[in-house]
Amino acid sequence: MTHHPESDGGPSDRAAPLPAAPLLELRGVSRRFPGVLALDKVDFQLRPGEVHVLFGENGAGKSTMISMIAGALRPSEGEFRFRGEPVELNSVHHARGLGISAVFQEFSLVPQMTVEENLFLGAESTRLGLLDRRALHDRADAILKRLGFPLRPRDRVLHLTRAEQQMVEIAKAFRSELSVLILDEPTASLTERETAQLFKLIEQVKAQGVGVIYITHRLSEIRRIGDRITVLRDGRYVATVDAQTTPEGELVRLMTGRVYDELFPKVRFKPGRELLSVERLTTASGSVVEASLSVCAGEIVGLAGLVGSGKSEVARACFGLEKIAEGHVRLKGEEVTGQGPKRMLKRGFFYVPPDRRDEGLMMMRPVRENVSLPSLTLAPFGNGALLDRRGETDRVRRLAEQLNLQPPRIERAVEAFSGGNQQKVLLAKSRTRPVQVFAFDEPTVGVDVGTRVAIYEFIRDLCEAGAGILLISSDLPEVLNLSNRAYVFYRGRVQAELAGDEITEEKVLSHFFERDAA
Amino acid sequence: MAMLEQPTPGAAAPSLWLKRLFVRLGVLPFLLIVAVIVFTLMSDNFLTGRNLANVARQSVYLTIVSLGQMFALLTGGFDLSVGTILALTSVVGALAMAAAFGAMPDAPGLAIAIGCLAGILAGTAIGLFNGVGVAIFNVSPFIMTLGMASIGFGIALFLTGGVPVYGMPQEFGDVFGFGAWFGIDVPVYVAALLIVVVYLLVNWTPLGRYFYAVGGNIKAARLSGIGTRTVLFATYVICALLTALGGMLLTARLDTGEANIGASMPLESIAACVIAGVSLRGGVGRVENVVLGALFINLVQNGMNLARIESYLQTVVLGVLLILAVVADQLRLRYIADLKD
Amino acid sequence: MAMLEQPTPGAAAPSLWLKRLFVRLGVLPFLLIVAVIVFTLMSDNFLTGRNLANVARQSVYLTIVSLGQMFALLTGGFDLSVGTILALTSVVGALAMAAAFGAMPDAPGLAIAIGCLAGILAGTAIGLFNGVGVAIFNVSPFIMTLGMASIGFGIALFLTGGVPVYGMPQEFGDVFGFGAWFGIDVPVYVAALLIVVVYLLVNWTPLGRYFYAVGGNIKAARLSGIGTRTVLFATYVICALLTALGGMLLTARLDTGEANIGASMPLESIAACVIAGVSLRGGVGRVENVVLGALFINLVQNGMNLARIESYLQTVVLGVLLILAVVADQLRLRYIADLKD
Amino acid sequence: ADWYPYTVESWNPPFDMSSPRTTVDYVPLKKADKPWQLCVSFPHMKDAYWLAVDYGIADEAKALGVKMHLVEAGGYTELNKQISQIEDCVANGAQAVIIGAISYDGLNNLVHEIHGKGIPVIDVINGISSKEISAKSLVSFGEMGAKAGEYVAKLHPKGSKAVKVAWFPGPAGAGWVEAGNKGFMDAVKDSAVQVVETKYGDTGKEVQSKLVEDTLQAHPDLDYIVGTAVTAEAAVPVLRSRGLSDQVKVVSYYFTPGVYQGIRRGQILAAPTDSTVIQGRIAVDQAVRILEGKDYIKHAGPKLYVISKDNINSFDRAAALAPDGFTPVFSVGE
Ligand SMILES: Nc1ncnc2c1ncn2[C@@H]1O[C@H](COP(=O)(O)OP(=O)(O)OP(=O)(O)O)[C@@H](O)[C@H]1O
Ligand SMILES: Nc1ncnc2c1ncn2[C@@H]1O[C@H](COP(=O)(O)OP(=O)(O)OP(=O)(O)O)[C@@H](O)[C@H]1O
Ligand SMILES: [Mg+2]
Ligand SMILES: [Mg+2]
Repeated sequence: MTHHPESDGGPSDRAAPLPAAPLLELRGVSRRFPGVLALDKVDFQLRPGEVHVLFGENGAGKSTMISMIAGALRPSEGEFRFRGEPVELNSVHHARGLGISAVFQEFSLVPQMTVEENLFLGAESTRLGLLDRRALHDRADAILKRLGFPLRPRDRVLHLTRAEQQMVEIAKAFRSELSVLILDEPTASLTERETAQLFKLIEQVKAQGVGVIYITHRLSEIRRIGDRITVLRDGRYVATVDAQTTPEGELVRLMTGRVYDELFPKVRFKPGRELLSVERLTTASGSVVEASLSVCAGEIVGLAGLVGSGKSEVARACFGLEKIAEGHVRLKGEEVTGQGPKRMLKRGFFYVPPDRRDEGLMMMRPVRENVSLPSLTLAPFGNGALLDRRGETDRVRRLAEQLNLQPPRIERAVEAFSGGNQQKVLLAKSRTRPVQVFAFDEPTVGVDVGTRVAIYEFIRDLCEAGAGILLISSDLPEVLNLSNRAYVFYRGRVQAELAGDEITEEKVLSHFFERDAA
Repeated sequence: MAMLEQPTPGAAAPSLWLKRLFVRLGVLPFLLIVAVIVFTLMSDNFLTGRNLANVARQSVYLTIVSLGQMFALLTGGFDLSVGTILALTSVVGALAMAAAFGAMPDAPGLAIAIGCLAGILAGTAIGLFNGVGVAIFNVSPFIMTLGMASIGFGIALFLTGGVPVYGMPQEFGDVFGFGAWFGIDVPVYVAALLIVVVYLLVNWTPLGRYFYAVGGNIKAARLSGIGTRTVLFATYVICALLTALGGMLLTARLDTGEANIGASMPLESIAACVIAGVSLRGGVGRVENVVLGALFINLVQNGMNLARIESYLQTVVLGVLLILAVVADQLRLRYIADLKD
Repeated sequence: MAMLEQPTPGAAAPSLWLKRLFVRLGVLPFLLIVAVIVFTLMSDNFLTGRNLANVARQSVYLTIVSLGQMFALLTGGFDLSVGTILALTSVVGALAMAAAFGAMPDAPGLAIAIGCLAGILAGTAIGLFNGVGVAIFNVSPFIMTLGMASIGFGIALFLTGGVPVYGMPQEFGDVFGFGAWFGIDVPVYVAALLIVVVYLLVNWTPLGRYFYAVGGNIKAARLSGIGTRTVLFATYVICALLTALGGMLLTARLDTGEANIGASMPLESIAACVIAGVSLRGGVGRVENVVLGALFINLVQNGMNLARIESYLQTVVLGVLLILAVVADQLRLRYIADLKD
Repeated sequence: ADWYPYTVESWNPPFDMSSPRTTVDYVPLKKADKPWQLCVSFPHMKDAYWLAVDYGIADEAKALGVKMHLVEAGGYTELNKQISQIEDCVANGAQAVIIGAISYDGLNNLVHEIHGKGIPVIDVINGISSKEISAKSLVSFGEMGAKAGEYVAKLHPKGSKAVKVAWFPGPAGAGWVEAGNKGFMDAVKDSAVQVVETKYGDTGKEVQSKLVEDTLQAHPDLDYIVGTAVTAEAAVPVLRSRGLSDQVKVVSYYFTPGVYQGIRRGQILAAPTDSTVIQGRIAVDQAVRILEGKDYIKHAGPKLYVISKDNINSFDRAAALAPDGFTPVFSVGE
């Protein structure tokens, strides 16, 4: 990783108010992973009743830091103080005992278990040593009601979408008496409505004097709920600043050491012939109903909607991942309804899934193999019969540079990279073969600002190079700023189609809920 | 399985209703019924009280071992040493019992107690090693248990020189091997008891859930504050303990300590679990189905013997049935999906 | 394994250098060296060209089967039917060859060709069924291959009644069983050839990658446009084909068709793969290590025989070594991470 | 051609291998009065030895006109399964049970139960320690081992030049193996025979062949390989390939078609036979006699004799081996 000589002042605390004694304090905490110094002598203070945002690039060490606070990781060196007392947080169980509970970036859910079982995993209430099932069920209901999440306690987690799983993970953190609440990118795959709910909850616990550590890459959120921000870079402490007063540009500079003029690049759309056309499509599972949409060359088409609105499913159905009950999918005018991924790729359609762990990457394999996987029969990766290992390595290296993979080690197993960098690997896969139509489902889940810019530019270049792009995102600004046409989904139906200047927050949101009112 | 506990209301067509039942109960009950019908038609002696008692008793040993095996599978492992555990338990138990009996011929009860204790300890010891290897040194369960199987078998041979151990008090076999109350054999009572205990442990205690959690997603389990090493360790100890109990029952049945029993147990017990829907990837499985699985295998073997199916054909048929059972279970998974909407 | 292909330059302390070698080569080469030293000290006859040739040849059969087994493991499955495939290949091959030879005693070459073809087809047929079961009906590989093992064995016994099949042309054994060029046995050449072929297939063809992909993350593989069913199907056919080839070589060695061979092959071949670092969860494993793994197991057995270690003790020692090998490999995984930068 | 009268030994008092023997000509019944239902249980039906027993039993059952059903446990590690199978047989209405036991003591309880039901149990080939056996048709495998041992010992009596022998009894722990082992060891105790190696191993040919190879490596100056029929068969090609066929002689301690072929070709020196087929026949005859309350020999077993190339062409092959092309018969009269 590159080191930046200019230092940004020590732990100068520019946020004056509430001199309350820190609830939690880290002093010179370091954490070394085999080969990496993930966290380097970091100081950190959390006051009761504040939302303290952790901000930093992918791989900066945020998750590592909170994992240690949550007792999931042991520090290599350094001291923890809880309510002034030095503590050894030597297990999650122990941390829980102190009221420290966390929403982990990569979730702590057991797919085969039900929502209810997951909620109380490790803290089951018992009577005479036996599980008190009724109590557990009632408490589960209570929590879900309180949080207002539309989850059925007895569904199995593996049947839930990533968004729904995120809600379970959040509910899990709220189950017990809280003193410190840690949220590691909780909104990564949530939409407006759930996010709003979550923030209400955060306000509540704040009021009860709970200290909240909040990790996000979304600047807008920092404004909405942050009190103070601690910036990390390359595992080092950079600064702690006030959330309300510090301008975004300043934050980004602190985080990256560089200056970005624009988060969202200007895209020069020049819509050409229709590449993808979907006609009255209905999936067998009913997650999409009579949806029609089209994507032309040289444009970015946004898909917005609530969780479960089917915006993913429509793309999945096109790509042959969902069973289609009725309707047509045409690619460059040819009927391709119900064809599988293999044929779709051949025809130049590429779908980038939202959940990199579940559907995207082989976690235990090297970056190189993951990236080249879709195109092993094509140059430069091979000649159809044999592989070209050198060609492969060179091309993957180049893609890694383009997307600024950190650390740039393409032979390392994917699981050893931070979330955002895993996302880059996932995107790189789509650049290994000629593609006319891309469908990006949540392309910037858990990606830092710098990388976001990179990804947006990546998408822009594709578009301006004449590709048609379907951008499915729960992050509304993304859709607003990047697409020249947008469809809003509601209960599996296309609720509205907006173009150009019509694509404004009010208009889109209005279609999000409309029928609720009715 | 989302719907198992809460069937969605609404006009359920009989076929749908059957589907539901199928989904809730799994394929085994149906297969069992079919098997019973078929064999009853093929042999008059099959559906007789004493033959069913027969089957029940014959199933005891595989059932108990399969219950143990289930724990290993739930956590995403195996136990290939169950065969050796049976053998070692049998040999050590018999040696100790015979010795004790020889020392005090007038206290058979005490001798039996000592023998059983010794045997069960010996068997469980193997489980301890397995547990340490898997939980502490994270050796792959396959190799760990395979290695211990080899080691334990060597020891059993050492102790006996390969010849059966006899000299246990007659009462041991009379009670635990062939005893019966109200026409039901003692081993069956023991098995029933163990089944209940395991059922409670798995479904009604936190520890029980932790087996599923560790098998389902060990990282998540750790992040949820579960002592995964402890759970893994417990897994193999419990598996060995159950198997050892089965081993003593078997010894009572054989009336001798044998180093050469149980060779086919590892695969048979895993098979019993898998056709019962226990996933080899961990995290999925139900006690009651495992019992049915073991029962099914024994029932089929018994039925084929009574139907006088010649033994080469029997191996073929058994293979076919194993596969069919799982194919049928695939259908079930489809239906589950259907019933979700 | 990150660094395997691209050692980072820089001043490497000797210990570090050794570590790196350790990481690059894995633990097996070291274990092999140790084993060789120990056994050389224990027996004068061990480190003789004659005996090493002997070991090489004995290893051939397990090596070939392990290569096949590796494919199954890479995709996250098993093949428990390799033993049966050996037996069936041997029996069918021998029967066909004997028949052909009987029909035309003056064309042994043709008889051999026919026999080998028949045997290999029979063996591969089992693989076809496995493939269909696993790929099309997604039956768990464990049950599918276990079931086929049972079925195939029944058939093999049915064909022979367990009696060896005699009457193959002398030349068959003389060439493929005991023939030698330049002091190296023919089976070794065949094995070497197969190793090279498999190495190329796995490391230098798209299909090779697809095995890792399917085992690594089958959903991701599917989204990347890989025909996962085809790959799974290919897996079990290739495994069976390799095993069948091994089976014919073994038949040549034994000079008879035998239904009673290969019983220990399934577990032994999986063990060979696992100590070679192949993951039972799929997606991880390297051809060259598997070869070493098979070699190691045979070398140890041969060494212990030469060192006149008593049979009972041998089982114990083998078990211990298996476990140690894997424990040692755990160390390696730590080092790998260290060497990352 | 009838197989009887056949000279067998009879032990009195019965069921004790050490009691005095008398030689009698065994003559079976011509026909059974009723088509009795016999159940036969084997350890396995995977080799030529048990195939011969099967032949004897099936052929005699046909001759006597009784029903026979045969079950096999699948191997010497399957004692539990054998018990289940016999229970199933009885549940299925067997009127007499003929058992080739997996374990010497492990079936006693079962025998007790069956005996209690008034069903006669005949012990064939392997031996059962229970006193409630109705009849035995067997010779101990110990004596087979002994015969093989004596044969070698006679060639190399005490005082003559010492010879190195490698001994391959079979799978460790199996009853017949341990018996054979004891018999062999005792037989060669005071002679010039020096047993340099005892190698247990499964009777799969590939296993035995490996053991033989390694033993040859360990003892380049080996004189004899003595062991199971499988060992002998496996040794032949190995020795040929190493050009040791003349130096190292092969002896098996029981008799199979492979051994027969080997002896004829001079590749195997000798092997004792226990007239396997006859034991099967006698067992059936005993069963029927007991069921019909006729008097019978409680404990009979053919006289052991060693077959070498001297008598290989003269001896009664049909008494030792199943005819070529005989395939297992699992039931008769159904
Ligand atoms: N298990 C691990 N093994 C090796 N390195 C690791 C491991 N976990 C994290 N790292 C490294 O530690 C550094 C910090 O990772 P961490 O996940 O804390 O970053 P992050 O700030 O959470 O990034 P993101 O915003 O993408 O989640 C990264 O360089 C990462 O590669
Ligand atoms: N693997 C699955 N099993 C069962 N149901 C699923 C699965 N995946 C998606 N669904 C259901 O399909 C519907 C749409 O899924 P999804 O939530 O991805 O839609 P979406 O509009 O893409 O939402 P988002 O993309 O924000 O998660 C949801 O109701 C979800 O519960
Ligand atoms: Mg993170
Ligand atoms: Mg989605």
